[in-house]
Amino acid sequence: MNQTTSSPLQRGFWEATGGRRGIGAWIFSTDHKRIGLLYFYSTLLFFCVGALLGLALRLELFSPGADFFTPQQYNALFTLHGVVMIFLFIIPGIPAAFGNLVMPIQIGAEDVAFPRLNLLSWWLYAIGAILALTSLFTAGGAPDTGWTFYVPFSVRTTTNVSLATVAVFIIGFSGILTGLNFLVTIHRMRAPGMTWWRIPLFTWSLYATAWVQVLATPVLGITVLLIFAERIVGSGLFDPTRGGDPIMYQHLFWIYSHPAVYIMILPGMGVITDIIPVFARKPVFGYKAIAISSLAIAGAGSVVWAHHMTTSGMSDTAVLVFSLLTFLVAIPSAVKVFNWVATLYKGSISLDPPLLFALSFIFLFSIGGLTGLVLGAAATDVHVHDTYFVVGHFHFVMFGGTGFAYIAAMHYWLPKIYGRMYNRKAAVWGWALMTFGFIVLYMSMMIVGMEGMPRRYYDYLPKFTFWNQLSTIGSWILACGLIVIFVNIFRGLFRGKPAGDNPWGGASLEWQTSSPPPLENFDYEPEVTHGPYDFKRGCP
Amino acid sequence: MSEHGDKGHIVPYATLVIVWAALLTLTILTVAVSRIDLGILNIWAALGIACSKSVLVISFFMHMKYENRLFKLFLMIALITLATFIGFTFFDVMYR
Amino acid sequence: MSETTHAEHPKDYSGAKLGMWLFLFTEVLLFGGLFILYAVYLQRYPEGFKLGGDQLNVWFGGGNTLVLLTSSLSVAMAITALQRGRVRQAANLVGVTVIMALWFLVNKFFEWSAKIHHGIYPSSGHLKEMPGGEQVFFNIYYLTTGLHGIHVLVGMFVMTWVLILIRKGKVNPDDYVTLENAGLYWHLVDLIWIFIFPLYYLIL
Amino acid sequence: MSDTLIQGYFKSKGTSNVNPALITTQDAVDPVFWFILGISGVILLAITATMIWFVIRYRRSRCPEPTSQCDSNLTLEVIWIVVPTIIVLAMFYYGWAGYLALRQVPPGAMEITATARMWSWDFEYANGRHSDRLYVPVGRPVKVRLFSKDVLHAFFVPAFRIKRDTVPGMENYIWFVADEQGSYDIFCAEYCGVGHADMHTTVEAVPPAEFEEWLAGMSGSQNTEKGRSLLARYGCLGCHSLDGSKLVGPSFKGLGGRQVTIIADGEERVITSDRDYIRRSLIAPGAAVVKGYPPVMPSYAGQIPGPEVEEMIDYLLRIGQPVKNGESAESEAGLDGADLARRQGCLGCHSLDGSRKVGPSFKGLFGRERRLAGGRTLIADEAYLTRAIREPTADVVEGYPPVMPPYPQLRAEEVEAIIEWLEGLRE
Ligand code: HEA
Ligand code: HEA
Ligand code: HEC
Ligand code: CUA
Ligand SMILES: [Cu+2]
Repeated sequence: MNQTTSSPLQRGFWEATGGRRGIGAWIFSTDHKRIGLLYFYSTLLFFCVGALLGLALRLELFSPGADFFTPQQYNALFTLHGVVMIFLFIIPGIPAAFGNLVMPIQIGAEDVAFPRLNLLSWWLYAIGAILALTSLFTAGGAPDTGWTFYVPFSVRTTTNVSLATVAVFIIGFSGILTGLNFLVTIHRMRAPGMTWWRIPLFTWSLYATAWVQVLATPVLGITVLLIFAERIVGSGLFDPTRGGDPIMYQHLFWIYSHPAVYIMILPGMGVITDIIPVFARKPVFGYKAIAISSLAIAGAGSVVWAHHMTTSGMSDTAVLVFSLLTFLVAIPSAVKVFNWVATLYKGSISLDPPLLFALSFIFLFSIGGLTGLVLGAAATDVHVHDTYFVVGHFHFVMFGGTGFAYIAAMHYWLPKIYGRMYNRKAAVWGWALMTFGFIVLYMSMMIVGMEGMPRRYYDYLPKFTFWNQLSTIGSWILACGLIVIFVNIFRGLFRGKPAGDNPWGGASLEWQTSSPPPLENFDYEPEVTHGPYDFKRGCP
Repeated sequence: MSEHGDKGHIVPYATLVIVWAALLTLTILTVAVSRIDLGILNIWAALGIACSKSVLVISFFMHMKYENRLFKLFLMIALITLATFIGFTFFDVMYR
Repeated sequence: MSETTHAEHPKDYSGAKLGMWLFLFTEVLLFGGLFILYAVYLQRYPEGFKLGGDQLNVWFGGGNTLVLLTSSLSVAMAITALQRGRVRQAANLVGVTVIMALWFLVNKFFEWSAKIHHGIYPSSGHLKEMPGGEQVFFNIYYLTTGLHGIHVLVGMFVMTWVLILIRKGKVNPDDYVTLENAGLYWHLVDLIWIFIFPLYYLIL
Repeated sequence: MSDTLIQGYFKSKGTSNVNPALITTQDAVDPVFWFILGISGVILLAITATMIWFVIRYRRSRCPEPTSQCDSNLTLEVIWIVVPTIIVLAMFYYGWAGYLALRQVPPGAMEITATARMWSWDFEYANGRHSDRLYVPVGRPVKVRLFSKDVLHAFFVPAFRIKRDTVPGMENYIWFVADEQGSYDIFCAEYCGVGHADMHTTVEAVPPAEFEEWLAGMSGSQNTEKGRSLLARYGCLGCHSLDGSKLVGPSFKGLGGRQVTIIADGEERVITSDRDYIRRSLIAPGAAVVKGYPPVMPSYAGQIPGPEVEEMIDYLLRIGQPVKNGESAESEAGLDGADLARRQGCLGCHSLDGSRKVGPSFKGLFGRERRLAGGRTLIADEAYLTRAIREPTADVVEGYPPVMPPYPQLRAEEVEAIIEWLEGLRE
């Protein structure tokens, strides 16, 4: 990360190493921007790891039968793919990386409320990640339970599930601390004049997310601890032969893991909400509606968990209640989508890379969300549950949604942090390849899922071959797109032209300070006199 | 809020000791009540007493009574969340 | 770590306490998972839970309740003492709390040993022969009190650390938010016990 | 009607061709699919079109400055809260109504018990008969009671749009009615370990009369079949093959008299497998674990009645040994091989005209030289074909995926009849 020392542009917080040298200036720094970058590079690393595993899954599924991996290896692969993507990439991805990078600047603070706690969060994350990787190579072999760790299988299997649960516990704890830190920061550290209704919507989305992190993640903690206890001390709380109930495990798991999907998407939505008005040069449509819908999603999203359990054997009353609630969460999401589109109306739209990714986000997330409605309806969920339709759904929302938002955020904010700009044309090419490959890859999955192909299958009936092959081909196109994107952006950040303080003409506070920002973000105490999307007064 | 302005209310020893005595009394009460067979009411009585004890601890020992509205709001959010987690699980187990 | 950059900024007391409270909520929800299981299994096995509760010793449970309530009182008083500038007294009161915590753990140790001696512990052959309801009761009893015990242990260390800080003058009548936050944590441990006691020991 | 969802849509809608008044589970679910997907499609199209139109219409080169600074409009916002609310409530309602239909078993349904275990299914019928495929009469609703012996599995029949987990310690159920004769895939849809993807079997919907015949027939006779069906019934075949291939456990082929390296009490020993050894392996599998295999076999102590254990061992000691004479006395039963092949679904994968489908064509098959995966060649004689039908994975023809399901339920004379018919298809 120190390649930049040769750069003539070297300025701002990059120079303030706090008296430490080399790697120590990073892994012991309490500066929110440095911690943000630590998170950024770690989540990016795990994204690449996870993506390569995903590529391997698709390779195996190119034709029926066990071609490249044994069934056991395949099971370990998708477990690892899921765990890495969920716990190491997508949950910390936007909030911990970009949240740390820009949220304090957006509200005019010099850092987060508890800088040392912030550093501890990253350390816990790193320790958890290392433990998770250790679990692959020790004792019984790589865990093979799927990222859901369903009992009784996860208690019976001889693979190294215990260590993996400890890793998940620690990573969860790291997320809790980040959320807690952000809540206090947003409540206590706003600059003078930064009233609640002047907070940029990205920060609003982080605020809602942080609540979910703080209140839902502990339930994950106890859930994985229970698996651990079940395996180590034999506390048969989920073991039917000892009076336990395996379905209760699923309740506990989803009490966290459903809200977790909103931990994943809300910050992504926030990124999109901040990008669209800037490139349309027009105030965001329905500011308050969007802010409130973030809170509504966080709140309502916490009570829909059992829609993952429609066929599990839980009571029909629960199916009724949770299906109804599931549909209610769709409404605030719909409000956001409509507001985004309305913001474009009568604007002055400049199709720069961040906006392109934002538009893809709207399209892909809408597909993902609308297929979520198919899953939410009880009758149809019975057919598609645990098939590739679900796999298609969640890749659309997680990758098409959050993943694209992450990449949009890279194109939007990294020039600010590095002070340099990437090549626009290459970014557009990468975007086109990615979006096209994405649709081929995951649309095929949805279709083959509707035809009845179950998930977590290393092998399938020949009648499913066509769509699987198409899907695999899509994964290669997507891979090309991603490589173009990454090569381009990093070449730009390290060797590109200076970006200037406000390359996009944004009106929120992060664009008012220099690029890269100085150590405590502003050379002066910022006074906020207008809203974050007030381009008339806000930009030069 | 100025530096020292919100450093907090000083709760006198007397108040604390009275609260402690009340807590002890409630503990004895809850044991006593549990010896009477009230059927399903037993568990609710136990929970009711435990809740009143919590209110005492939170308000006085933990100074919640003297904190500003934000703290109380936060507390409500957390408790409501816990209650819904427990309550909504019963849509399944009660009707299975 | 960041003395140079942040030392000159005044400490944000409300912020620190807000952070502590948020942390306490996560603890509540951590135990919440166990209470969810408790509620569900109580509804399913009322008889088994009664039989199980009968076998727990009310004296141990009740005694520990008194210990914890008293220790809560002593921390609360320590804060008052420090606010009033009585540093010595505050330190002594924190010391009392540490001793109480230790006492609680010793009690717990004897209580568990007795049970384990009777062959009642998770995965023991004797337990596995009991009806489902009782097995669930004891398993969840061990998990909940075990997790609570870990919290007591952590609280004890935190209190000892605060005691040292008071002695060193790092926590003093002008800057005592660390004591307040440690106190909040300790009260939480007490709060959870307030629920554990009737739910496990008094189910008759 | 029992097509895949997508085919079903393009076919003209007609209710059961057996009993027009019958509601099938597909009828309950499919309309909900098309309702939700239809509305979603329209919404998606509208949003995308509007978005693209705005981007083109208000591009910066055409509109250098925004032409409006409007940032809210209460009417619009209320509309787009209320309208979606109505839409999703409608979706919810249809979804729930369809689900209710899936949960209400029609009166007069036939009950069958399904037990899942790692990694096979066992179906038990009212008269005590067991099978590893689910036989049902066409046109009669069937209620399947679902149980699991070990971990979670799920009973999933895409053709009938039904799925339900099997949970250890708990009873679940599901119902469906096959309105057309045929064979429908049953998948295990809940992840359950290495064999998850292989827990595939079928619903065999046959005419009621044939079903009755099947149900009544065959339960007593045939020792060999009994032994084999016991292995299937107790789930042994989920982990052990009969054809020499290595699954989770060692193959049963040639088990009797084989030299086995076992690890007992941490020591390696070589022993000869015999009746006692097999019995011990069943009762205390952990005591002596075959080298190279994980110690995952569950103990069957007390779970299988004594006589059945002995019958299984008889069978195990026999298979893989040279076939004894005298067992094929009852052929020439006047069965129609062509009809059998069609009914069994052979023609779904094999053509009669020499063209390649999923499997090789039947045309001119008999007597030809076959090249197997792995390079071996042999002549397609009666013994080979019998094996190919009974244990298709034993010898996989080169260039084809090893996907042909085994046909253990075919009676010996049926197999013979099919082979006779194949012989007639020579050039
Ligand atoms: C980022 C993550 C994310 C997000 C945001 C969502 C969002 C939603 N999800 Fe998804 N979901 C997952 C991640 C996510 N999901 C994962 C990981 C799984 C699988 C876990 C596993 O088993 O491994 C899953 C599984 C899953 C299931 C269980 C399926 C099964 O296993 O049987 C269900 C069922 O109800 C569901 C529903 C929904 C719904 C209704 C939404 C809604 O929030 C969507 C709302 C959005 C829209 C509705 C679209 C936008 C709006 C418009 C275009 C306007 C028009 C709309 C209307 C008129 C309503 N999801
Ligand atoms: C954010 C979350 C996320 C993301 C981005 C992805 C991305 C991908 N996933 Fe994902 N997936 C999950 C989360 C995610 N997945 C989860 C949670 C599950 C469920 C697991 C379970 O069942 O337990 C799952 C399951 C899952 C399955 C189902 C497995 C099964 O049920 O049997 C499949 C199958 O095809 C799949 C494929 C892919 C593919 C092809 C990608 C692709 O999009 C990947 C694209 C990337 C590339 C094509 C590589 C690009 C190249 C680079 C980045 C350069 C590399 C760099 C260097 C090291 C130099 N995934
Ligand atoms: C969950 C998977 C599983 C099931 C079900 C299962 N087995 Fe096994 N079996 C194994 C494994 C693995 C081994 C090798 C390790 C061992 O010896 O325990 C094995 C070993 C054996 C052996 C010794 C084989 C040899 O080659 O020496 C016999 C005999 C046997 N099983 C019989 C049975 C019978 C009969 C059944 C059913 C009634 C059955 N098994 C069910 C997994 C299984
Ligand atoms: Cu059985 Cu999956
Ligand atoms: Cu969900």
